[in-house]
Amino acid sequence: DPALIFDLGGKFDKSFNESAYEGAQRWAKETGGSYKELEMQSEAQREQFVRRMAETGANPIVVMSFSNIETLNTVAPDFPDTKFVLIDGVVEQPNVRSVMFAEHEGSYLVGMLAAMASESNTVGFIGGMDIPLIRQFGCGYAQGVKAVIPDATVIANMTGNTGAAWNDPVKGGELAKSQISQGADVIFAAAGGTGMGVLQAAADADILSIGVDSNQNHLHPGKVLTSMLKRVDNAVYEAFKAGDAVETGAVNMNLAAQGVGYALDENNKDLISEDMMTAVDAAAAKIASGELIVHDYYTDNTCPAVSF
Amino acid sequence: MAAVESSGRQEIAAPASASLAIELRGISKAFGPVQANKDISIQVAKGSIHGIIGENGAGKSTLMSILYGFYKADAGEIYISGNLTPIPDSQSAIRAGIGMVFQHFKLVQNFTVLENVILGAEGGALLRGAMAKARKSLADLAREYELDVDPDAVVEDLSVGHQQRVEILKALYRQADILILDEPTGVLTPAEADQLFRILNGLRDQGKTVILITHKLREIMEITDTVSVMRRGQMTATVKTADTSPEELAELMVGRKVLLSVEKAPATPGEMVLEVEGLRVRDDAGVERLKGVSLTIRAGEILGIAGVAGNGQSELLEVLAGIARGEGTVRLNGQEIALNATADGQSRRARGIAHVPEDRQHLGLIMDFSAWENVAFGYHHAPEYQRSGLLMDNDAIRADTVDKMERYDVRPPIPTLASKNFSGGNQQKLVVAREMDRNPELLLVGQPTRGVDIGAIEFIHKQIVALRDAGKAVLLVSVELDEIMSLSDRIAVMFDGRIMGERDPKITNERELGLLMAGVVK
Amino acid sequence: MTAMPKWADAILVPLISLLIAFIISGLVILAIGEDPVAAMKLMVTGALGSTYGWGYTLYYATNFIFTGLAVSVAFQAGLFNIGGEGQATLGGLGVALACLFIPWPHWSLALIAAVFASALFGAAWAAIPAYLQAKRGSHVVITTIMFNFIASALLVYLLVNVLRPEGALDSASARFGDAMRLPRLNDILALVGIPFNNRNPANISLLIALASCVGVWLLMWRTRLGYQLRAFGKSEKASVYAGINPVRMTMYAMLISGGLSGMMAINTVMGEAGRLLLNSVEGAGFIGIAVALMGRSHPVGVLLAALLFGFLYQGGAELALWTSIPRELIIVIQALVILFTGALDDMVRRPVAGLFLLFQKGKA
Amino acid sequence: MMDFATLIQILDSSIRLATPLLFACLAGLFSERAGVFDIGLEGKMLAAAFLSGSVAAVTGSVWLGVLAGIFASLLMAGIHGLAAITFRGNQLISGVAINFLASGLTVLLGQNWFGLGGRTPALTGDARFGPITLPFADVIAPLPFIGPIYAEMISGHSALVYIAIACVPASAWLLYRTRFGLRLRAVGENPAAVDTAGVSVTGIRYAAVAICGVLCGLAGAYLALGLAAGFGKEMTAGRGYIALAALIFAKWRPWYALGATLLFGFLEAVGNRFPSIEFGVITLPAQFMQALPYVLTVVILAGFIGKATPPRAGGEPYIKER
Ligand SMILES: Nc1ncnc2c1ncn2[C@@H]1O[C@H](COP(=O)(O)OP(=O)(O)OP(=O)(O)O)[C@@H](O)[C@H]1O
Ligand SMILES: Nc1ncnc2c1ncn2[C@@H]1O[C@H](COP(=O)(O)OP(=O)(O)OP(=O)(O)O)[C@@H](O)[C@H]1O
Ligand SMILES: [Mg+2]
Ligand SMILES: [Mg+2]
Repeated sequence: DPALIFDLGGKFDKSFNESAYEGAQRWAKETGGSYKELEMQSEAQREQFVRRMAETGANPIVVMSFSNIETLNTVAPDFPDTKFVLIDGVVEQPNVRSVMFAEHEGSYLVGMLAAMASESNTVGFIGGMDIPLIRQFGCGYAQGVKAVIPDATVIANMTGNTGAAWNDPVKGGELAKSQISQGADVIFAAAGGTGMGVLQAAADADILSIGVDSNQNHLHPGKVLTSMLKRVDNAVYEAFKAGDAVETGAVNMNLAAQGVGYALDENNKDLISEDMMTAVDAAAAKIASGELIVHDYYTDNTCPAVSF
Repeated sequence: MAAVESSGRQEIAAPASASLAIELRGISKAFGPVQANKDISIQVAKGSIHGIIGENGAGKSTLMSILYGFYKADAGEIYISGNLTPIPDSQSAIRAGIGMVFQHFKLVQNFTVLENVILGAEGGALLRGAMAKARKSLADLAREYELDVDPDAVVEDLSVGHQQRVEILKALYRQADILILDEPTGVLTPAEADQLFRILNGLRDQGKTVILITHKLREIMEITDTVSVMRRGQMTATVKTADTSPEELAELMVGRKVLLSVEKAPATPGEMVLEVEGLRVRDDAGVERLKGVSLTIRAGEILGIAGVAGNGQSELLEVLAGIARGEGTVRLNGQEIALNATADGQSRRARGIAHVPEDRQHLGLIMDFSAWENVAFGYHHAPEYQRSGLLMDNDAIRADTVDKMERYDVRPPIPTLASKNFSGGNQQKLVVAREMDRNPELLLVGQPTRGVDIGAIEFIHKQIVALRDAGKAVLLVSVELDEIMSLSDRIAVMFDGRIMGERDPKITNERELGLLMAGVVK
Repeated sequence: MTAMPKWADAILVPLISLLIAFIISGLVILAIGEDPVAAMKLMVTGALGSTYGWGYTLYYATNFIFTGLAVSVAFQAGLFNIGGEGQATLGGLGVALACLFIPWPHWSLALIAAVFASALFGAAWAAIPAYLQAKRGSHVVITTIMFNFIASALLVYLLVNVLRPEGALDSASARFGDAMRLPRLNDILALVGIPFNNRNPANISLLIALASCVGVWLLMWRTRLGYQLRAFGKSEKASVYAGINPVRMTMYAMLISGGLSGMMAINTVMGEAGRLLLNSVEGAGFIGIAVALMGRSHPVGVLLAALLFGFLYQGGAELALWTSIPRELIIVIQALVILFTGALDDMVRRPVAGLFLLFQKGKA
Repeated sequence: MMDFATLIQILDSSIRLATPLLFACLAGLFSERAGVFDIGLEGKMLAAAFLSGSVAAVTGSVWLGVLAGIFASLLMAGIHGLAAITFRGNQLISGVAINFLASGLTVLLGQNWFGLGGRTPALTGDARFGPITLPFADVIAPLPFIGPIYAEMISGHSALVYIAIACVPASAWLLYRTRFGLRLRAVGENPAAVDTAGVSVTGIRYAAVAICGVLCGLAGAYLALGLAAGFGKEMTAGRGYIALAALIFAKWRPWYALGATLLFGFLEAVGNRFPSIEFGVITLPAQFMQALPYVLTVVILAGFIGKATPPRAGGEPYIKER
């Protein structure tokens, strides 16, 4: 059986762990197969859980988060016949598939949409914690905004410095209100459970918000402009489907590979006009073809479009 | 009968004579393994003052606390005015007309007098009305019994004497017919004690009943009608006061003959030990407590400081002991002592100053420490208590404790027993043993016999005199004029942070000292 | 002062309390539709049934010993240090700096440096609240809570902006050199010929933790400083009488406490991860409060309570591995254990004492 | 740097952020004034937030939600009372246990009931608190200065905000003007005095702990039903501890509690409003700005507040016979 190991945030983190969970569920429903899953609770369990899972014979084993790069570097060589899939990180081991997502590309697209939907030329970004991954989201978003309106204002907030930063909808709501009072009329939340408060506050104030990771448009129909999709669910689904024959090596789930994108469904179709769609899809095509390059925060730890 | 009903008291016809205010039958009480009261029976006549005496730990407070419903007896019955009256809690005791002033006051320190008085007897859900009513009846009571206290004063700012008045007012406010006082004079000045006795006599004249626990036989003889003696949890005798003598009572109490007066040879003063000049001390609030005190003590001499509590004696002891800071000059054996920031208890001890503090429970001892830990308290740097470098030699301390307990008759002689489990007298002996056993150059001693039974008083007095005879200097602070008069070689009287004058105990008398203590200079 | 023998008070009562806690935990497991007996068995065999399980149990226990001792030292001195979390965070920083920037030739030298650095950094983080308490009367409970938040902000800043290797995704420092790998428990036990599983993070820090237990015991009950600290903790007023300096005692107590908290990082940062991570403390500072209080602030009690919590952590991990019981169940079990052994122990002690009294009367 | 409109917005946010702290702070005040220390405020709030969110989600009624929150918090308070009063246990341990219990149980039960990983379903409509517009808000709004203050800052909060503020004078009145308050304060200072005055120490302490439960229940309900739209795991995010700090800050007095919690709310709102500040060449990083409220708390505490003396009998069980 395949297996899925969630990272510390837990499988219901309203973020990428949950997205992985959805992918696994989809696979289980479609194939009727069963899989094993585990939630890590502490740093010391990383190696423990991956190793124990491998010992049970599970194959392939999907492991969430860059925090496990070191873990797989240690454990994978001990189980050469087991395939590991790492989400959000690169490990150079023969039996590991490393799946990276181009969050900046997807964020660029929703940034464009935000700018086009904004009437005040002021948009907001609320991240969970000031770590590189979240800056990657924010930086792509700001670039997208500036691509449409070069002198737009992007207000960026981070929620906090402790684990609570990902689980504080109250703080999320308050940050959103603060941004709204500064004129923001579209706010992108990349903050796990905290984001729920952002979306809520935006809906209450009758402005637009942008969801993250999975499609969150349905949470407040007509109030969520779109969601920046990071198709972790697809990555998990495909890995499960491929079974122990899953290909190893680095996979870049970028726009071209449809690893990232923006969500469009009946909940937000009235919010996104033809023009907006054309503009965004054109940009998407350019990015996919390599004609347009969105600055990758990881390359030099700087962001041209916004300061955090 | 109607009054009885309204107070909700439970009444069962009883055979006992109706002229008895209280009758206790077969009361027993154990605290874990300690049998504090053993099958105690006692009768107290209405309108009388009944004294109870006994050694420290004899069970006096326990018995009275049972009567007041604070503790529950394991066995026994209580009759009030001849009727069997179960008293499971203090509420029932109050309803039965009993009021009690505890040995350790039960006052809320940061409440006003008024708030303390009405607590539990507010008479309504809102305070405003209750306060106004209480203020009026308090004024009435104050007039009737000469119990003056400012109803708006905060209790922690009051002298102990005044705090006690508050306790008595509390009982009277609840219309107590029976008033229990547990060692009320332990903390009072002679004048305050006289005042208290006038009040008690007044109460008796009004038909109220008073039970008085005290260690002072003089008071027993002076004011009580009957007296009961307790020993080791049992009632050993009840006698009419008129038919007995202090000596007999003392013997009943302790089980041996006790010397009630101090025997000492005339002093032979030697070298100058302590010289104090122009000593000034301010308290935390910036109020000047010592206003230029000068005094001297020679070797082999006891200087007694008389005075009403709160006139600077405590500060004098504290600044000399290094607990408080001050200004002025203090010389010990001719060498000046620092009174500034570097002064502390350690440096004083190193120079041979020992200190038996007034407040043994909060200063002199750590109540949660075992006896042996307290024997090292303040002397934890002493070389004989060290093993090496940083390690203490606990075995040595324990051995020393056993030795001290034996020589100073501390009971029970168990070094590992927590200090809070010793009776007050024995706690005091522990402190005295620790401070006096090192032959200090100068002994500072405050209220050495407060709350201590006569057996222990005799012992402690002997030790102080012995130290003097060994050529050491002693500074004795006490509010007991008796004690000052009988122990001191010279008496200085303090009033309002100043020394009012010095007297020779052989020449002066209580009246003269009393005037000085009141600030009246002839 | 009761008729109960010492052993009953020290062993029987806690055991019964523990039993009640586990029975109620069983009911909770039953309520969410799982088999409590199987779950308990799984926890016990998983945590204590193999040297592998023991390895993890001891690894967690090591953390809790450090933070538990830290809380208890301060507590003995009458100070409630809730800042273990922040002090351990800073301790981790100290370890990381010592290991990253000095090329130690051998782990033993690195370990000595790490012990000093972690204790120093932890103590330094406790020093400000201590100073403010001693000199300004600022309540140490508030200031240490605040310093926990400030510490995590500092750590995020340093890991994201300063210590993170160029291009790394992970908010973590670089790996320490291989020379800084601490010997694992199995390496140590192999020296004396005891076979022990090698796939667990238990390492030489355990010995340092045990030594710290002995050290704290010696300190508190055998040295002058300990004597003064305890006296100060019982009564500040009386200690001034005895010439014990309150300012100094507050500083010493908090510095020692902070240092012990900081030393926890040797286990997690140097012993396990080999680099500084964003959340290497993981609430151990708070568990330390429970451990210290349950252990009655005595090193032996702290050791036992730390082992119990280590057991719960590893047993809980095994539950998560082999059942679908949510991981929060373990938190509930921890809560019940703390509640019954720590706060409701009198509920058990009273009837037990009553039984002993009856028994004695029957004999007499 | 800050114009008037910004200030109003920050103050408006301060009030919202201060409200749960204020409830919890007053809760702690009652408990600790009666001599029962309570570091379990966080757990009680969390339990209340959970059950209020759950019940509101199921019934669709915000007030039923509030009642359920109070009930959950009272249960926790009951455990604390049992441990701290009846069984004379260690009050700190009991508080720690309650925090753990709430943290575990809320997610365990939430997952069991709703299958959303511990979250409750999002609340809509009557299951949430809406803003209340105070009388004449729209009349006064256009006025300069006073208009924004009244219409934007004071008006437009949810009912619980006004209840919280009303709780301040109510608490002060209860503590200082009633028989119950007198006894409660006395129990926290010297329980023996209350006992010998013929009043049950146990009774008063349980009453205080129950009031603490009710107020914590309101705090939790406000988080789940007022500020957020439902419960999310660990959503109290340490506010119980901050409330505890505020309580010490406030020296255990109701009006000071209002000031202290408003200050904490204000500092957080300022941190939210200015995620980073540039001083010419130096830009203070986000982490610094997020830590700023905590740094300022320490500075203010050390600089201006001085020593706070807790109720003298606090933390100690009342034991007559050792
Ligand atoms: N609350 C208590 N718990 C346990 N033991 C107690 C308690 N109160 C008193 N005792 C013990 O009971 C015995 C009787 O104490 P009690 O206070 O009644 O003596 P006392 O005659 O009033 O002494 P003193 O003259 O010192 O006031 C002593 O051994 C004392 O240690
Ligand atoms: N002479 C010393 N040798 C070693 N350590 C010392 C010495 N003096 C102070 N210390 C340090 O301070 C602690 C307390 O020391 P010590 O018992 O000597 O008290 P002290 O220095 O006289 O201070 P205090 O004024 O608190 O009594 C020691 O355990 C040690 O850490
Ligand atoms: Mg007595
Ligand atoms: Mg010294």
